[in-house]
Amino acid sequence: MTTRVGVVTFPGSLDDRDAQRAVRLAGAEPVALWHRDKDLHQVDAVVLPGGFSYGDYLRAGAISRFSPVMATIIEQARLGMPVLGICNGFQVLTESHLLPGAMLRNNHLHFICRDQKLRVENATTAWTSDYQVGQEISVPLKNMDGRYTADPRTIEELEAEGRVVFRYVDVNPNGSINDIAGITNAAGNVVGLMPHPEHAVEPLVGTGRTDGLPFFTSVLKQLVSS
Amino acid sequence: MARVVVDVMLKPEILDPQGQAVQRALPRLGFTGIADVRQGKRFELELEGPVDDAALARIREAAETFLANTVIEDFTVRVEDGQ
Amino acid sequence: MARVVVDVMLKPEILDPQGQAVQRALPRLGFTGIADVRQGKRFELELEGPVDDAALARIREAAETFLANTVIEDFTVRVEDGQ
Amino acid sequence: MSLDTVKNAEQTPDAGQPWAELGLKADEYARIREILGRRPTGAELAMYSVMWSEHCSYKSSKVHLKQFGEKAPQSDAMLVGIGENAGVVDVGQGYAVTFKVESHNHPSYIEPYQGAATGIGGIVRDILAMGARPVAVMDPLRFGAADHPDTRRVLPGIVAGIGGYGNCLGLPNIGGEVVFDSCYQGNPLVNALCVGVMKHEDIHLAQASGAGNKVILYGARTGGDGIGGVSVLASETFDATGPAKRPAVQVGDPFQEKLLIECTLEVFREKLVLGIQDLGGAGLSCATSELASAGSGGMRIDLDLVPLRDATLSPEEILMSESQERMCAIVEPGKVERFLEICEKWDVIATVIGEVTEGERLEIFWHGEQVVDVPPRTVAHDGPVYQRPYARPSWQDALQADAPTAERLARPGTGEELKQTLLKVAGSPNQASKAWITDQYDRFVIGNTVLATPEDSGMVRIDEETNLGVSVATDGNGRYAKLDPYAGAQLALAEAYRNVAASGAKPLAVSDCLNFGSPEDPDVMWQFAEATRGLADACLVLGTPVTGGNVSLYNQTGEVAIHPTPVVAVLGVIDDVTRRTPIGFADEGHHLYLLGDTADELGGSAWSQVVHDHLGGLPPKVDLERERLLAEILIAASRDGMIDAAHDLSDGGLAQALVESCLRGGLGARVIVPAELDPFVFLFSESAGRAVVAVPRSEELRFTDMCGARGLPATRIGVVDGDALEVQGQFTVSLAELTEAHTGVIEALLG
Ligand SMILES: Nc1ncnc2c1ncn2[C@@H]1O[C@H](COP(=O)(O)OP(=O)(O)O)[C@@H](O)[C@H]1O
Ligand SMILES: [Mg+2]
Repeated sequence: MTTRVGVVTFPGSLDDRDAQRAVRLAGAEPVALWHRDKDLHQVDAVVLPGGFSYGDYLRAGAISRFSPVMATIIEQARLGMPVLGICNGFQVLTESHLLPGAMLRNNHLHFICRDQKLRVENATTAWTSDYQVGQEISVPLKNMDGRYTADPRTIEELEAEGRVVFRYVDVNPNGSINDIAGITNAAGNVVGLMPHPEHAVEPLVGTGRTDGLPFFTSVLKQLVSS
Repeated sequence: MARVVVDVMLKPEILDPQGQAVQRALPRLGFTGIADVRQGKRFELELEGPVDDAALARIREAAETFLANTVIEDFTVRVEDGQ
Repeated sequence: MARVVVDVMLKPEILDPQGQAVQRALPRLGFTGIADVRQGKRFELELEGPVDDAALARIREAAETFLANTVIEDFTVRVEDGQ
Repeated sequence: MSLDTVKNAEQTPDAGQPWAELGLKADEYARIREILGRRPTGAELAMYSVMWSEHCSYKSSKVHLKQFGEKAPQSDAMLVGIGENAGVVDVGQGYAVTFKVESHNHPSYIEPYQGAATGIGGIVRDILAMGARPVAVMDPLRFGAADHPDTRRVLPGIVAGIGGYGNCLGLPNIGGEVVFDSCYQGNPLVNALCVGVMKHEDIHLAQASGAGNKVILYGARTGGDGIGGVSVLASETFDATGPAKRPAVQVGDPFQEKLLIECTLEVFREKLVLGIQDLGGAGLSCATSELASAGSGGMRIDLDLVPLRDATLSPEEILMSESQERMCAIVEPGKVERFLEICEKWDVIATVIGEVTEGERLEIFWHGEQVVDVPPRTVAHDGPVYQRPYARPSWQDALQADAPTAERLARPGTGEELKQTLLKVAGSPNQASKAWITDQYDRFVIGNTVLATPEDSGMVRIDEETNLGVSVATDGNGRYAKLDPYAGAQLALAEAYRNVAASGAKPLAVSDCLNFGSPEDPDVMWQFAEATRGLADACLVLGTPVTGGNVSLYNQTGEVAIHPTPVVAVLGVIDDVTRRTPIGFADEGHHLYLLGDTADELGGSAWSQVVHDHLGGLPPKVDLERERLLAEILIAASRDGMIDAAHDLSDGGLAQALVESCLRGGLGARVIVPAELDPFVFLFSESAGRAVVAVPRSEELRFTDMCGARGLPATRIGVVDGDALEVQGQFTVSLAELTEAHTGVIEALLG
């Protein structure tokens, strides 16, 4: 049986088709999920894609967080279903409190699109087991509100529990606390990050690297073995 | 130190996509009875000196030329009391 | 119709790059004597019904759960007078 | 004020009307009365005035633009030609591509962010209206002097607006231009290009036919945006001193546009649409009159049904409103319900506002009374046509005589001087890296971007299975065009054509945006006539038809016009994008070849501007047959894997090309000046029809044989090597020094 990975489309999602392509290239079956539909259609895992859901109006992710599909995803995530939030998806995850903290406007106040180097800090999550701790990867980054922040206690907790999954290397592109690029929940099934691994899955397009593919193969392995 | 607040709102005839998005979302979240929402900016300025007429005039000028884009926005300047 | 204003500002301990950018620009434009600038959001809500305690309580809830992200932001709700 | 109905107009023939304020001339107003056999109603006057404005009617440019049709080269690729929202080109495998470049100059000066943002929004709807999915955007930009205080206001706003809108739509920005020149001080140019892809059978046209079919307006509500904007903004010189006529600014809502795109593509997929038109300049006036005019029957519209954002709008204002993010579709009655359902799914407001009628009139009603009753063609297509007088400017000879010869402008003589010149040019705002700007644009979204900034062309994959792709480049050099508008337009085309070919794609078609001063000035009109003639002649030789474009006139402050600035976009096709050629030198040991001939051609050059602030002489010679041969060689070499990198030579000459290719690939080069050339001319001449390529040693023989057999000069000038650019016997400059000079320049000025 093939593994089914759902990719949610909110109004204004942009990288949903890219996420579907990445899922397919990793060998799983991408399933399109619609924001108004509570039903997850028997998917084994969910990707919340990048983009500007609801135009990022109010705050990035603030409006989509209340969509019907999110109610089910929040429920399932608490029960252990792997959920990956990329960029806007990460913002949705913090807004829905599946992940702690919040995202602020980049400290330079501009949208930034660049090839970003990251260090893998945690290779035990559902989405990172195909990486090695300490491994450096490069994936595209593109956002306006990517500066991760949280209160000092939360940061301490994240650091102490090894829940910072990725850190920016060489350049901190937005002023994120502790160079944090991505984090996980305590159970390790929910991961959010600002850079876009789904844009680094083919040698031809984007930055011409495939450093992002292990995200999608990781979850596949985890689901097959569980 | 004294605080002056500059509120900047889109002119009424100008489209406010953000306010509209909020307005459309509210009923979905169960908040009804809200006929219109406009979203603007609020600047809190802490002055070094006293908030006298001269200071307010300068802030009004800053609002006019810089904080607000008067092609599409209106602004109001007021001294925050009780802070 | 009655208007309720919700002001949303970043918590004081959170770095506010927008406010800082404004603050840095002001002296360049000749506006001195401003020690600090914070930039936030202002929402103007037009209510269909009267602004009674129940309505205000609902708006406070909407602000708490939706208009502000209380992880990073504080808000105040007030009835706009004289409109 | 009471409603000015058709009946009222008949009964009060002598009522005074503000035709002059609306930008109409006395004879134009008389002509409207003649067409209608009575005075127009207020609503009719609004429609005619806006549709007969320069912006919508092309009244000054029409007679010259005709050449693009008359001289159009024979091309099997053209599926839809000039006249529709955008031209459509066959790129094989059943795919069709549509692309167009348009201007949003004046609005962007008044309100940089919103002006530029809505410029992107408008061109994207044009492409969408053809039936295509928009897949990429580009933004050719011109600003005043880089160090002028107003550039600090205008540039960041424009860039943020283009990024803010395009990023939110999810369209990769794959290229564009940034040019600084004080001639654009009060008239920045914001041109925007969009490319869309569809299958042949998906092509849609703007026409309304079949009596009883419904007219559906969908998208944003109509507000008071930009009322009079088209006629006031585009028809008259912008007066920098007074905001007297400053109209309401159009504000964009990219989120709404994203929904509009998805919703429109879905109604196309279900074949629910007979005809479609986007609402851009002139809003409903334009959409209804153009749809009706291109169709078979008439049209009846009930304006009361138009969803409004501002309930106080008058019928005239509703007709003229330029509220963004709206479209108008013609739908059979039986399909209306499904159409509305899909709109609801995407949270898009959709309303039936009228229907196609048997008659031949466009009839519009308000509160049950008829306010418009016109033959639609007279509004949409029978606008005035001017034969504006033109004459070669009296100063043209003196300008051309002022050539940048070695006697008149000091040239670098020593190696050290050459090195300093190279660093100065590479670090000048026009030649410096544009990363600070382009990094504010998403170039990755959709996941099909094969090449983007700072490559020679933007390239996107359009089929994931077959790797079919398209490539687009835009170019325009106002300095060349000022020296010789005929040659300048041809050089713009040649450069864009060369850029597309350098990346490995075969150039197929052209779109252009002609940015000029006031057509009422015979000097400017001559520039316009020469540029169009040059472009049409060159398209004929290169076999690339003009498929559409845009004219922007009145780009001047007072008496002073901008440089004539024809911006030319070339679209090419590549069968297999894995064969693309990037600009970067990425492999040590590859030999560098200079293709083409180098002469002492420095008129209008980057060097003359940067070092001497000089503009005079003649631009580089145009040799279109050579351009064609060069392109053929570049395409063949890419297809057969003979070259690993290619960069066309343009502003800044070989020196600049080497700097860019070294920095892009992260490797240096050792270069030898050919014996017959002066080192300065070798490095800085801007002779056209040239490119530098990196050839793997294993391919060298095959490559030089091919060039030899086809008669293209190919001179071995060096090798990719090390971490410095060395011009033997002259100077060595490290990549670190080059990076230092070439990057950070724009942010230092504006950041
Ligand atoms: N405004 C812009 N938006 C996007 N890309 C741009 C913009 N300006 C320049 N670029 C890109 O930067 C690169 C260098 O530009 P330019 O030197 O004008 O190229 P060329 O000389 O090959 O025409 C090109 O890839 C171009 O597409
Ligand atoms: Mg080029």
